[in-house]
Amino acid sequence: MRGYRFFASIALAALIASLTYVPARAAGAQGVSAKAILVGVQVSLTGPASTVGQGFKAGTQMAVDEINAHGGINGRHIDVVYEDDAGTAEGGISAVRRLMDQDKVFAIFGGGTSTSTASVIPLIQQSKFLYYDSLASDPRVLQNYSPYVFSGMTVVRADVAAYAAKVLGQTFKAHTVGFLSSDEAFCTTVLPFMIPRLADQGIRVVLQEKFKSGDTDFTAQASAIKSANPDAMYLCGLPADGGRLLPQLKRAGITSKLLGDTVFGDTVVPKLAGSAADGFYALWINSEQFMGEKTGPMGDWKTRFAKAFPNPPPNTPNSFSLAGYADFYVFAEGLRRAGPDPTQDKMIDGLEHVRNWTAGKDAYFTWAVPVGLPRTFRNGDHKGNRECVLIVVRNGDYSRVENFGT
Amino acid sequence: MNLLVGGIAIGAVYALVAIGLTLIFRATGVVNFAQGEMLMAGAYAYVLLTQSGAGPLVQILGPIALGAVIGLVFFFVTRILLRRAPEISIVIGTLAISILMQAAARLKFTDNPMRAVPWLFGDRDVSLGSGTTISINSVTVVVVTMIVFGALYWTFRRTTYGKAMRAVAEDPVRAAITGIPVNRMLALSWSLGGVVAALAGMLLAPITGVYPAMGAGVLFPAFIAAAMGGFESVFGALFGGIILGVVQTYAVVGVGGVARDGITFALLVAVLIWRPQGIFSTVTLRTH
Amino acid sequence: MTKSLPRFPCSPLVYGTLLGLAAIAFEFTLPPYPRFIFGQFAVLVIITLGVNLLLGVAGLLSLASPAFVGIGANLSTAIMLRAHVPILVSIPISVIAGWCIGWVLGTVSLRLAGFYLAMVTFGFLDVFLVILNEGGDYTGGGYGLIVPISTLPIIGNVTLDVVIAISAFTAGLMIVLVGQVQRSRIGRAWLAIKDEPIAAEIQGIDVPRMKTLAFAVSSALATLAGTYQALLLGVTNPSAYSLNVAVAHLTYVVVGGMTASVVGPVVGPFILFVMPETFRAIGQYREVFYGAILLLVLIVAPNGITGTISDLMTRGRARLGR
Amino acid sequence: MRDVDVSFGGVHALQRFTISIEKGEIHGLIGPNGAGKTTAINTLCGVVQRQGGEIEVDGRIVNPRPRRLVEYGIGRTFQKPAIFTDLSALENVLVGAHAQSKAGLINGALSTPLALSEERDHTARAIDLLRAVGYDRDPNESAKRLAFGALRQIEVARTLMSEPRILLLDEPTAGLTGAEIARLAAMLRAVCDERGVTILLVEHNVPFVFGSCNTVTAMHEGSRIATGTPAQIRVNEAVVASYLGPHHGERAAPAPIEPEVGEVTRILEVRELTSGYGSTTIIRDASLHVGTGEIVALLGRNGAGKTTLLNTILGDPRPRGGDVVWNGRSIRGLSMDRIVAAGIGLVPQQRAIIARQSVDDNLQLATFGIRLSKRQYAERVEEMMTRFPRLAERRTSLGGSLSGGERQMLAIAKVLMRRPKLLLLDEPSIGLAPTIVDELAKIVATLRDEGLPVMIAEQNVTWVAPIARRAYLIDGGRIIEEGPPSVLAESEALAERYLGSIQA
Repeated sequence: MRGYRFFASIALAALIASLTYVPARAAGAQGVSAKAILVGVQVSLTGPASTVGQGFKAGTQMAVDEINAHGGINGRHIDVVYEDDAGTAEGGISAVRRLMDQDKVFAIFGGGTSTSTASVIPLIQQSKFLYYDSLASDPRVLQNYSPYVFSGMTVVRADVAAYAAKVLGQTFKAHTVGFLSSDEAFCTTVLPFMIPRLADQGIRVVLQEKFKSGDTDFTAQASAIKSANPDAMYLCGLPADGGRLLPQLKRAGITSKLLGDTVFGDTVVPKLAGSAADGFYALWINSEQFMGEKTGPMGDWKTRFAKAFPNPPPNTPNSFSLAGYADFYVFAEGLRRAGPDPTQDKMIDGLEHVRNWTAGKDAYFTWAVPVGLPRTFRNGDHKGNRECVLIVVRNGDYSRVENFGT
Repeated sequence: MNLLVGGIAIGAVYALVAIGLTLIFRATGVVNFAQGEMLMAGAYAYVLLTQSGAGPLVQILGPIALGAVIGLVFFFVTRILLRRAPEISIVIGTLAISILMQAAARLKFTDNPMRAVPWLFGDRDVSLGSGTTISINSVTVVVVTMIVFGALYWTFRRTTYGKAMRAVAEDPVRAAITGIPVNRMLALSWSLGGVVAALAGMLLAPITGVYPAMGAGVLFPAFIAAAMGGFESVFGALFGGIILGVVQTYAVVGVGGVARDGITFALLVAVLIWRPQGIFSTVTLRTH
Repeated sequence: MTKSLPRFPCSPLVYGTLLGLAAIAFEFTLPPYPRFIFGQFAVLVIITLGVNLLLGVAGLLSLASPAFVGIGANLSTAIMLRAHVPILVSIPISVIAGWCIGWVLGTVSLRLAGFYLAMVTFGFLDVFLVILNEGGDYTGGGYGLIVPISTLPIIGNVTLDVVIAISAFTAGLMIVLVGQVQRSRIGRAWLAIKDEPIAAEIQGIDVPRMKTLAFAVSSALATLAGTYQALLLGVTNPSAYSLNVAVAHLTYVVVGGMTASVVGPVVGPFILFVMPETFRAIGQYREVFYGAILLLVLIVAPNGITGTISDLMTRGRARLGR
Repeated sequence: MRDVDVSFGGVHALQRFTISIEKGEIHGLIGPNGAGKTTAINTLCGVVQRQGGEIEVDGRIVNPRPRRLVEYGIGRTFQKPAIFTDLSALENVLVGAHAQSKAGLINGALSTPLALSEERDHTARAIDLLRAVGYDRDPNESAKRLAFGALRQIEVARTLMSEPRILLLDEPTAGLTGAEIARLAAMLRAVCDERGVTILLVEHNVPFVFGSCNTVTAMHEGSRIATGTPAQIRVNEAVVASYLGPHHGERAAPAPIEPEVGEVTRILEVRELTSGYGSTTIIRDASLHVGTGEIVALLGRNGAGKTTLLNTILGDPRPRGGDVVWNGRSIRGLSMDRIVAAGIGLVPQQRAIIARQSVDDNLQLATFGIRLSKRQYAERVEEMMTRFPRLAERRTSLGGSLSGGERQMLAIAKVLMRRPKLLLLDEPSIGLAPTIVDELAKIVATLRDEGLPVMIAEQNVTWVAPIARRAYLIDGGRIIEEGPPSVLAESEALAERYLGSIQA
């Protein structure tokens, strides 16, 4: 019977092969050789989040090349392997398993989206494998604490909520606030944290409107906001949503002050919304200065980036390149502190002694451009960055709001 | 008030895509799952032309020409290459092309939406009295959709080519016996569908921005609008699109933004089960 | 191209278990990462068997297969989390639920044909994804649920290798059982409905009941695969059940060959999932690779790989005048 | 069936149709094309809804639904054999036993003893049946590429598998060769005698019906005109008239319009043409020609291949062998619209006009691709209106709303709009009242006098014979006789061809 002869032959081959299998012995700390350390990077190179991944990879590679150009760490050269997770859950898990089991990297430097990062955390905790997440702001990354998981540039939802509440209360001096957020997970998780913080300041939430990410028509939500007429609005969604939302709100004649989530802190919003974005506030966590600025460290960084990548991938450098660059230095600092023959535990201990640290301002990585916000890790608290920067759109792009009491 | 206009505007875009679907289905019997990607191609052509500073006429005619060419490519694939394949394989063929087009666009332009300036009039708004303003683009969308519908209605009623296409749609064998070159008519139907899709792309671009998955989002509501016309009547597709746009907008107010898809699906099942041959079409459903 | 029912020395259950055990043996020859890929491949084979049964055998085009995978994954995980029961309880419940929902969706298929059915199932998937995102803590909001570590009576707690073994065993068993069904009286009835519905009805085949049965079986298989996928991935994120996944399932069936043989549903996922996974160079161009190979197969070999092979063999045999 | 009425949108397919079939007999049902034979079978099976009358099986009044036919013990075959191409021959037949077997999903999957035993004896029975119907190939061979004859055998075997008490056959001899027909007749006789199955045989091949049936019913235009033994029906006046045309023989033919034409130059020549559909060959080595200014008749009973021959000339289906020469140039393989543009106009049996557009639109579409000035176009339309006055009144109404006669006129007008150099008519007289048929004859004759050669494929001999200059007789896809129409029409050979020889 043709069908079964096909499978019988496979079964036979399998039985013979299984007798010859000898598991390979892992030699010394995985991923460490005499002259090099292999670091794995999980990143979303394909799928809807490809811009995030491409930008992050460029920034990370820039930092790696700079470190290797200056003699690497503790005499070892840094090798990097990138595994694409396509921005999905199963993609993330496959990428992480490939890094751990096949590429046999020393540790993982994570640049996936919220979806692909949150889904690998249970696997990381089970495998007790060092995972330094730079971008994903999902609460479940650090929810049940594990010594193996660190969170770099990104500010967790609770801190974003606290920060936003402070801006709404003290800067905008609003008494009534409205929410307009998409169905994305990172939006639905920030509101529950923010409402108590607003209540502490005696601010009433008068409106909670929702929309589906990718919607094109907000006339309904705009009219609801107009009738509720809150003093200020907190907006959350993907950058593209922001670009579509702002013109329609402006057209509906909404006068309340608008504050956007950290994800809205992206050049796409002013570019897409055009003049309607003027006066729109958002939170920025990627670096001291906003990307748009030409002077200071940001200016140097951009020229270096241009030199390093004559023809960069489309839409880069972007905010995710900054994150990749700054956080890889923090990761490298952890590696350096792990000493001449590094193990994951030594690196964890090293990272947990990093206090208020920014590459370029420290003693060792003097050549780095100090663009990142300072990172601090402690045993039991692996949230590297709590600070946000308030930015506002002035004639076409964001810029930092200077005199703002943190 | 502007709720209604907003609803009509987005409904008009659904209608345009639905008209494209109907044009192609009734002549060729193929449901084009890649109609959204045709729309996306038209939108990208429009944005690139506006950015490259081409004259206003080229900005409009360029995407339309591209739409016509893409329509012919689809005709070539489904009619010549997939000649022997059963109907299901042709439907899956259009799905395959839609993946290819989306993936290619993502590689070239990534997913960051590009900004598109509305036709000719730029970003100005129009006040409708009582203080509410709507974007000039919404007006253009509705006006252009009406013009397209009028033009199609006139061609199919008056011109010989229009009548010939209707004859092929009714029965390719009878049309052939009458002396009508069937393949040329099918190619014309496909490229006309491409043109309408490109037009819809140009009109949707300023509303949503231009990104690879922009077409897919509009495809499902357009299916429903076309189903209301039984995939036979262009008028049914137009009217179906407008109704859907308005109902969705008010549903969002009533029930909340996210229920939009649930409602759209409920409408689809209602239409298909209750009147498979569509509410407006007089002809019984072409048996598959 | 199907043969008459082969004379079995023993019940197909024995054959199925044999093939399943062989699959497990094969699993342990693989280093960790390829073993994980093999696990995912086994899950995909079960799904493709179901989709091929619906599309290749009963001739019904549905885009709802990922929804049932999602139902399997989320329901079994939710039951385990809520009722603290091991997988031996949660998986059967989910599969029965999948069967019933499949039956209901099947009744819709009675009134619709061809692409209309594809559109309604497309809508069903859309609504399922909305429910998943809005499910609050029943479905873990936008992220899905984290699958708890479950235990089995003899084997102890269910590690990754155990899950892969179970998936591989079930895949082997299902290949045989589905193959049997497709060659049995029920299978012939489905093929009859696909080719000449009126003639089939006149032979006394209850066409509506057969169609809903095809939907139910296909959905149950997808749901079962969903429960395994949840255990395999450890999380039930909605991104694993999107429309692209539905198109991927169709691609496996079309490339494998829409015939009643069981070789197609194994060959399809192997070429389209395992091969791209092994040579990573594709990376960015994975989606383009999918679209291109699907279109190529549709044009060059309309009835897929197994279909073309069996055609070549019959033509060859005819020429030999056997 | 008693007083059954069936109508489709104005067309009365069956009018108070009554037929009673005795147990254990082979009952033939004959009648010219369009008499409603197939509709009768479809109504009996519930595939078509009837508007009146009742159906009684074994004394029980029933309202048959296709799915419950098996309960009444009724099985049927189709005009085009309905074969499940994904299954092998044996499996096709096994499907016939679906209603009798019970092995469900679980039994099937696990091949339980119940399933296996059922399969074993069904398979045995199926193989016997295949042998009985004369199927001699490998039963496990896929049914996809088998010849027409084999498909017919499989279908009959499958129907017999469900052990019906009544077997309905819908034109089983269509597409079969002489030898296959003989074997079919023997098999039917055996099935009826040995297995006691009552058979209703609907068939065009009248000689075959007379040869193998106990009683025969003849019907015409939806109602029964005669029932009796084959011998009685063979000579029954009404039956012969329904086939050969009203008052055959002694009808005073209008003055034979015999134009004195010099040597005829051949405008269309068909040389050893072979053609067919799918795996079956219908036309075998047919040769004929049409000269300028002459009317040629192509006579033959239904199913003899007339329509296939005309369609092959038009290019759909493509000819497989031989050649079609138009004005000395081969047009074999050209696409249909190119052949139409070359000047060959066909008025097909039905499907001639665009139903959902007006008469004017139909005429306009007919001139597609021809450069005509406004004046020339208006001239031609006027010409059609004078030639077909009935159309003039209905210019704006939709094609679908026209009567049978008006549709035929419009169809011919459409072809004439293109100024064809040859007019082909495919059984134009079907469903037309005799007065209109005469009008049609006059129109065709005037066209011929204006120099337009016409070939008429027709079963109804009487109106064609007087105006045709030459005639061919086609049977079984072959041209078997050629000569002056009057000689052919009178000769017994023609009646014999149609109705078979008169048994002693």
